[in-house]
Amino acid sequence: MNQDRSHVLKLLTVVTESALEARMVRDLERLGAAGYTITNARGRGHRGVREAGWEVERNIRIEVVCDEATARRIAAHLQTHYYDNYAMILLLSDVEVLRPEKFQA
Amino acid sequence: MNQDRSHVLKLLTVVTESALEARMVRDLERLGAAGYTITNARGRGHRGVREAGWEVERNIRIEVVCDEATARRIAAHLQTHYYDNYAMILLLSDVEVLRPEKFQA
Amino acid sequence: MNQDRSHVLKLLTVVTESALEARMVRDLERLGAAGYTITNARGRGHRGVREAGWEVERNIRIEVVCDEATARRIAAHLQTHYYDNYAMILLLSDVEVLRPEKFQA
Amino acid sequence: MDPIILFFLLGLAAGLAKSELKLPSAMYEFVSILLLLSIGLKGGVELARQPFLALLPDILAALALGVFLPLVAFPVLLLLGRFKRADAASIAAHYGSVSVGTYAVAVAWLASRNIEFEAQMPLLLVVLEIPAILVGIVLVRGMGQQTRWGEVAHEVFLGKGIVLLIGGLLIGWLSDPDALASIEPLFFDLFKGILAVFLLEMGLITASRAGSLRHYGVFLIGFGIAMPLFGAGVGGLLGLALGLSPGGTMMLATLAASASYIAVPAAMRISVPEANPTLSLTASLGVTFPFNVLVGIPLYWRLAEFLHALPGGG
Amino acid sequence: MDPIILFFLLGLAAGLAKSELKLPSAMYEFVSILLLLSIGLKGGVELARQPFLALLPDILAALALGVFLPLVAFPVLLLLGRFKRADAASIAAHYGSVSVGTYAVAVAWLASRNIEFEAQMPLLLVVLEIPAILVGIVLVRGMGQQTRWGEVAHEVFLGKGIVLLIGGLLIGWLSDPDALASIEPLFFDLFKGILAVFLLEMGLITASRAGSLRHYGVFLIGFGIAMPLFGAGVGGLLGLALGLSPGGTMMLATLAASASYIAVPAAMRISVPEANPTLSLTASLGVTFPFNVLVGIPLYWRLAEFLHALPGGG
Amino acid sequence: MDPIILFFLLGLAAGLAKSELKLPSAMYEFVSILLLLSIGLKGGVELARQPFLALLPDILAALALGVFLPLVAFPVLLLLGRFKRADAASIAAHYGSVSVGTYAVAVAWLASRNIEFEAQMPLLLVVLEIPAILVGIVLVRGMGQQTRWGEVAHEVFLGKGIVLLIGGLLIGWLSDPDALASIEPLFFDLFKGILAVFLLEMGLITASRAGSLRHYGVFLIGFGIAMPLFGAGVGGLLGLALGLSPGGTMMLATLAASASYIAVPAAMRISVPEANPTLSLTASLGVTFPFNVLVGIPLYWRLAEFLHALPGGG
Ligand SMILES: Nc1ncnc2c1ncn2[C@@H]1O[C@H](COP(=O)(O)O)[C@@H](O)[C@H]1O
Ligand SMILES: Nc1ncnc2c1ncn2[C@@H]1O[C@H](COP(=O)(O)O)[C@@H](O)[C@H]1O
Ligand SMILES: Nc1ncnc2c1ncn2[C@@H]1O[C@H](COP(=O)(O)O)[C@@H](O)[C@H]1O
Ligand code: NA
Ligand code: NA
Ligand code: NA
Repeated sequence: MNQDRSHVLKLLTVVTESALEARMVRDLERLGAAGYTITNARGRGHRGVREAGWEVERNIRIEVVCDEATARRIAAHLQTHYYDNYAMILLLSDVEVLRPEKFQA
Repeated sequence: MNQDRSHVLKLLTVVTESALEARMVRDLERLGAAGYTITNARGRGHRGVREAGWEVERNIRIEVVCDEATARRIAAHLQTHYYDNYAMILLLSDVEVLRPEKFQA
Repeated sequence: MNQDRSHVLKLLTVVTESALEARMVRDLERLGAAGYTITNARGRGHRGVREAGWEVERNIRIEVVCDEATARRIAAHLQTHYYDNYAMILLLSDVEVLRPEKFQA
Repeated sequence: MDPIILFFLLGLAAGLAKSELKLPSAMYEFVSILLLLSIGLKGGVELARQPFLALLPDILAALALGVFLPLVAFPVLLLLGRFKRADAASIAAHYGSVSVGTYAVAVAWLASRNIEFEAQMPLLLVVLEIPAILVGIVLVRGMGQQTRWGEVAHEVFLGKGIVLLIGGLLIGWLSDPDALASIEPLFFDLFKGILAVFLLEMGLITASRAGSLRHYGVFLIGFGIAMPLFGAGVGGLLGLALGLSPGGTMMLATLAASASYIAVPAAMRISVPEANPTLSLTASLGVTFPFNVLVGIPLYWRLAEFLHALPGGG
Repeated sequence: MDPIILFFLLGLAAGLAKSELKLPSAMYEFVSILLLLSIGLKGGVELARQPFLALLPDILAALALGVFLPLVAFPVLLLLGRFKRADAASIAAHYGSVSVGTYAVAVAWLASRNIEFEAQMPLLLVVLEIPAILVGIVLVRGMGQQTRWGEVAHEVFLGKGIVLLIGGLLIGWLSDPDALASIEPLFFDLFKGILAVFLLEMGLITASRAGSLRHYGVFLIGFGIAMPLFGAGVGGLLGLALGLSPGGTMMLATLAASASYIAVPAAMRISVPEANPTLSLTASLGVTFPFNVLVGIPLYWRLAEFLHALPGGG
Repeated sequence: MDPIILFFLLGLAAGLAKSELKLPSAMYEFVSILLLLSIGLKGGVELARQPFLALLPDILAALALGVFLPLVAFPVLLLLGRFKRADAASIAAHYGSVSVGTYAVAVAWLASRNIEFEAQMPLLLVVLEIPAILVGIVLVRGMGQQTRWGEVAHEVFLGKGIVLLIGGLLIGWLSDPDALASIEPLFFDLFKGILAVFLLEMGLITASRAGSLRHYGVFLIGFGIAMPLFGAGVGGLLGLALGLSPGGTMMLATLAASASYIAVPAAMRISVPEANPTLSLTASLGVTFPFNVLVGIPLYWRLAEFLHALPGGG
């Protein structure tokens, strides 16, 4: 695991409504993500408290590791299609990965 | 989503005892966090193994995205009030966000 | 919480099969991690969809905060022993911590 | 008092007092899945005993009811309530559809009084879930191609609630009655206990809406009480017209009075995302559900009795 | 042997053998919620049958017991055990309060022997949960303003356990007895099965404390056995003085002997955070709970029989 | 039709139609834990009634069966199926072991027809789980030191399924029969209802394998049907040879025909990680489980009847 520049990828983290899970998964696949990881979450933001109690008001937290271009393409797509009407935040950061080829679709 | 410096915020991650959830939420609001995301977790640290089995010994993992000053204010508060007596770790890192105005209280 | 260089540690994130949890915990301890945090997760990668439905095909997401040498040692170990035969990804990033002594084994 | 109502009040009180009580979400899902299956099974068992064709008038009437109610609610919300078009349509859709929780409480209410009702009620419950969703979408989007109807149909017919209700109906229908006896301890004997746990959680959920209730004010409260009363009237008259028994008339009134909080929110979130879900859920969960459970159900029984006592009322 | 004890031993053995067996936490919460509600309901049903005022002496006696026990335990822990003040106070609070799991096992034990006990026991269970918590806090903080009593009261009275117990009591009390019959299959018929699953998990939890037990050594083990014996003696005598039946005497002895592992840890975590929760949980869960379940309960019955056989013992 | 089969079909249909229906994983675990404990308990109760030594021949025969089946399957998979050595061994291990879900469906099938079977079946279920795992490992690794047998033993004997089955057996065996009555409502009366919920989830899981089925093609489908038929033949003959009743013969045939999807995948994942789990799970869950549940079980009953009608067939 050397620090060769090519091993640094982007980690895109999305926190959004559980109701969107199926859609998100479809969109991610279509936009070229090689994989994703989802955990259940709860939280608060501009659209109020979203606690894990019942299905309609729960969040999920999605992580996608990919190259910068893909990350920005996905982020732009989500921003256009969901940002206005759904509880959603998008975070982007750098991560170093082992075997970068695993993260190419 | 350009890389304008102003879009880089801090991600504060807290792992602590589930019993503190209500308090944490209150403190975060008071200290100016615009939102937070919580997931259930288990783990091990200096205070031993905390496995998700039953309520008294479970962890939560809280994420707060905010500007650096707020992050440091929250971190300092948690450190003063909880660090000595509770299982807790605090992590701070950089994240790029879409629409930074979403993360202002 | 000043920005003294010595306060920056590594955050190693592993997403892998739940079936490996007991082993991972043992390996982490042996390899010098002072602690870890685990959450349940689901996802998709090269080994297909792993949804949280039933035990055999579920993921966990492990986070370990430690110094760079330990992180690379753990990553190398996991890569050698598990990467070929198990669903697994490894991510490495920088985090600033409060009280770095908490993260030494 | 009826213990299941007290369970609801316990949840409500605990929530309003900001108690630490919280049911794990898996537990909430477990009890709702069992409830949906039980209601479907019960209905299927009864349906197996009668010719299907005889039910057609009832089914058509339910469809008409599900189209009519949101069309009445929509202009009221738009003009009187001054809601945005999408919000008015979404709330209207919630009230045109039905609440399985309210239905279950009504079933338990009648059962504890040994009042019979028609076997087709669970079928009408399913039928009534759907048309209001489509009406709501059309009210916002028109009939145009803007709407991805395929996705809407998927959301509506393959949502958890509908699949479990219809699945239960079919299983009850197709099963050997003797073989069913062996699954009765879980699905029938435990029904009211499970319903009690469900209502405990519903009380907590209702309490969590108190904040938005304060925020969105009196119109929503007024609408959340007036609309079920109007719906109950229409449903009761329709029951009478269909020749239902007093119990059946009361059930149809209750269905018409109830407002969805599972199927419709999910469908609206996908099909009319610009509608604010807080508005409709606050009305449906924060006002109408407790109103129906605490006040409405006994009232609708009085209504059914009154209608059946009318000259020519059956 | 009694199967529920065997379930506890199964959990214990599986845990000690480091088996993969783990119950999902939602399942643990599900069964504890059902147990708490069942105990409350059962108590409420019985209470509805008697005048409330007649219970005042028992309630006052329970309050006194809950104050007395931690005041005895505290100096022992401080002086003999050489614990820090906060730790001694916290452990004392655990032992002054009660364990619902132990109570449930005692209920099942008496039920399987058809031994009656007084209806007010669940009420005393609730009453006994609380005073020791306040005593524990005062022992560390004094009566000063340092303690945010509002927060403490919130933690104590609105914790999950108390809300469900009191809620169950009230529901049982206020419910129409006929209507209650319909929720009995879940809350009463399944009680011992649910308790068995609960004890399986308790066995696993107890096993997970084996490590800290080795670490904190013999004093905790000694205290974890001596203190319940002392508590049982005091509780048994108090039961006799209150004129309770042998069954009721045994239940009060068991309550006094049991140590909290839900309400008190949660309250201490918030109010006396500097106390090390590992110490108190290791004693209460790792020593006293298994001791009471495996050895104590039959013993306390013998004690009750012995006390009632004394001249003038009722 | 039998409702539990319909529950399986409902899950299958919902999954194939990509419905939103999903059971929370805690719910799946809850029902599997209850099933495993129920099966064990039931067996233990029956076993308590007979001398243990009389069972030795049956136990030895089951061990032999569990060694024999994977040794037959392995060369077929290696040579005909052209699988890699590790994959062939892993699939063979799955088919040499047993499926608790299939067993439970067979129990329910016989119960609804009032057909008796021998009390030792749950014990044979446990015994049959294990040898095939060891055979599978030896087929890949040889008997050498490469394998950490300690870890394998831990995985095999302390896995969730075995602990609960054996634990249940022991509890049923050691418990006072009268005391057991009090946990019957949960573990016995609810058995078929719980099994129905379990099969709903199994249908969803089976449906999720449709994709890999298309991918891995016809050999797996053929093997997934032929192997259970072969296994049932061997198991049936063995049952006859052991002098089992027709019901017992059918149960042994079913056990032999069934393929593991819990214990073996977990053990293989740890011991033979280079084997692709998708292959074995697709065969076992995607083909053999539905085949056995829908077609096999009635067939194996016919087989048992046929064998017992043979001259000298008991
Ligand atoms: N500042 C924040 N920090 C961490 N998580 C946030 C923040 N703001 C929002 N979230 C999460 O994102 C979800 C949607 O946010 P929003 O669209 O602002 O309601 C919330 O329910 C939180 O889980
Ligand atoms: N080095 C570490 N890496 C990741 N998580 C940790 C680490 N140390 C502690 N934690 C988490 O933080 C919780 C509290 O830590 P502690 O206060 O050290 O007991 C633990 O239960 C873990 O979930
Ligand atoms: N590109 C990715 N981004 C985020 N998570 C991933 C990615 N690839 C794989 N994962 C996660 O890692 C697990 C194992 O990956 P794999 O070994 O590729 O099957 C998957 O089930 C996902 O949860
Ligand atoms: Na309606
Ligand atoms: Na006590
Ligand atoms: Na087999």
